Amino acid sequence: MNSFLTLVKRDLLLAYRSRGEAFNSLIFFGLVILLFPIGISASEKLLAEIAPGLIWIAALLASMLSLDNLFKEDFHDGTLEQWALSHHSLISFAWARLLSHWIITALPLIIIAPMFALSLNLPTEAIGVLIISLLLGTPLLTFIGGIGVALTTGLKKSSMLLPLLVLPFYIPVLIFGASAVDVSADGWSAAGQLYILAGLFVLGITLAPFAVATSLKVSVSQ
Amino acid sequence: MLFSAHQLSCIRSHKTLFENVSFQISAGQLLLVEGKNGAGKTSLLKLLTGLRRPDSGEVHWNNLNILNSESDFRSHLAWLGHQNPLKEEQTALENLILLGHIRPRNTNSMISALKTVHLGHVKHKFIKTFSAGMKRRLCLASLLIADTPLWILDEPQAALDKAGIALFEDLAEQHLKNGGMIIMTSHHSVNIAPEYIQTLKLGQESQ
Amino acid sequence: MTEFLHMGGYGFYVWSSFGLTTVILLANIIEPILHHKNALKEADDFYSEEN
Amino acid sequence: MNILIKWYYRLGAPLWFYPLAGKLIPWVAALFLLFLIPGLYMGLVTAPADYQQGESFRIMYVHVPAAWMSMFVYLAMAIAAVVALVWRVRMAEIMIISAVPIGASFALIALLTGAFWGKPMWGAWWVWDARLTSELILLFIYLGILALYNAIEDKTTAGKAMSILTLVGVVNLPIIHYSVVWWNTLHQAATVSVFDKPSIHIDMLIPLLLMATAFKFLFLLILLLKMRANLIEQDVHSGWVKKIILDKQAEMEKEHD
Repeated sequence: MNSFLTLVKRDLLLAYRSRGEAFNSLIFFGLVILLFPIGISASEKLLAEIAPGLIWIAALLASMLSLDNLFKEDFHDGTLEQWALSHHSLISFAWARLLSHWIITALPLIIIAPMFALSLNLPTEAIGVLIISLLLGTPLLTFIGGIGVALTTGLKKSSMLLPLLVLPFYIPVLIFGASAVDVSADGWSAAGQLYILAGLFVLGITLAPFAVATSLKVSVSQ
Repeated sequence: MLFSAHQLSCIRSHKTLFENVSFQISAGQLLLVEGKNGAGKTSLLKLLTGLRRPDSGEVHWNNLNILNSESDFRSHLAWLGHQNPLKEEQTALENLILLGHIRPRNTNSMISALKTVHLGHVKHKFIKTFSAGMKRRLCLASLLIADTPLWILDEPQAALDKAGIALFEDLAEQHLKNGGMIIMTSHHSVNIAPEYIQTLKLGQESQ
Repeated sequence: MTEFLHMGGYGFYVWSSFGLTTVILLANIIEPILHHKNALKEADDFYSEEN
Repeated sequence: MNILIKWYYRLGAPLWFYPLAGKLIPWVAALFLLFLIPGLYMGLVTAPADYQQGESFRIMYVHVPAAWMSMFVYLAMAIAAVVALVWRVRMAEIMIISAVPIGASFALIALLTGAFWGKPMWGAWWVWDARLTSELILLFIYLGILALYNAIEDKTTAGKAMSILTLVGVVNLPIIHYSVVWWNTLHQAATVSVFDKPSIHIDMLIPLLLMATAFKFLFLLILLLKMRANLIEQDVHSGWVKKIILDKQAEMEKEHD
């Protein structure tokens, strides 16, 4: 267990030391949101209507793009091989990496999201539900995405493969996440959507690490 | 303690790298794997560590296949590949602590391990300031703090200067004396007492 | 016969659907046959130049 | 003893499977036609026109079997993935990669015929109907599996990675389907979707079942063809291909002289 904690501590320390990297997903998140009012139209009514879906799609894209280097560095410098051959199971390594990656990239995003929501004049009562839905949804995105990353880590050329593998599995999370915020923006209770999201969350974080560990073993054996 | 391989073969993208490779080593012995580049030395080591399944044949640790979990092979193994599993943004000590978590620890302290590989004076420096030789020596230090009888090393002497190679040879000899086992690949000879050494040739002759 | 082709006014849609299906499924039959043929040819070249 | 079995699975299977598949192919093709011809005839000619949709409902005889097959092929692939990962049977991996193109084609047919069926009935080429949307997502999952397999050079690793992705897919498919159905009810009043099978009169049902069985034999036919091709292509250097090629060459010489 403490090797799990040391790993997480080490990852956070590394992220702290190279701070720039963690901000990239934040900047990307802001940029994507900036595009919509410019691209579509800045009329308040329309923006308020698309705001829930838009914030969720921006968070989904930011999380997916930041996934790419989740295992790549460990694969190339041999750390992955070491952990694959350690007497600890690879699942605890996968868990630690996914958790620290979520803390580094998704947590700051959730903290910033309300500010962007206001800029899209999302009704303020929906902000609370937005944060809860992101708190439940983004770990799910990271864990499911982790499976795709583990499968493609061994590839020489970094291709567009990851989004292709992972986006179909993001769809249920997007459906319930976006509609939770959308429904609460109209003043209805979003409990139903959040419960389902919580259900998916539990299913995701329990099953995904097994798939990630198995996929890492396959990538390491290349 | 017995580590043995039986009729191993490995096929990489349609090419048979090697076939029916068999050997056996026990406590206090070193197996030197020699062969030209591309003869499949690293692939053989991947089979021996269990990172990759052999296309045919089996690897046994105390007569149990290393791939099934009863053999608990991994808690007796220390592996060092071509690359140095170190993070540039960390200090030598931090890296060693991390590497210490991967394998069962023995009683040697980290500081003494760093001193034996002459890195005691730079333990709080970031790795990115280290030379390739220093990084390799840090990896050797990680072997010293592990309580694993079997070392499988892929060109451990790479990037080491003459003093580094001499240091490695002392550590290896020490490990063999304490009843350890080493399997390693190398381009040049290892001048340890010959009675410890067994060599395995890989490449065309063994076909 | 023309009545049959006309399909009560929906001829275009019905025959396009059946046509597309046939084209895609035929492609799925022919492609493996060609794939098999030149795989055999390559194996043949490999073994004939070897011995 | 189990080492022998393992050997048999690993190496013996292609030597035994390849000629057997060769012999089966003509029979499977015959069975496919046996069901296709009456199915088509009854579907297009004898089945009474639907009182509501008129003749355009006949598109159902391709759309529905194709949609069923796109799921059936994926389930077959998922079973093969379990066999490939748990018992390490390489033949199962060859089966998966041979089945992916057909599965994707069935999903594509279901989407296209769905559009052609929706246009006269619904007035729009594409309808965000729950079934069509899940079919579209299924098509993307098929393409993802194909892309992953082709991206990895070493075919044994590619096979393993693909099996894992197939299993991840089969776990997610019901979740995706039901969340899309739920999402659909959110956006559209629950009108009768054009793709609900109209009240099935017996004369309409028989051709549908005939076509569905015909498509299953077609899947088996294409699978056998594709597996034989992949086996030869991947095992070019192994002993059993050499034997087959040399036997062929020997035969050809016998015919010449």
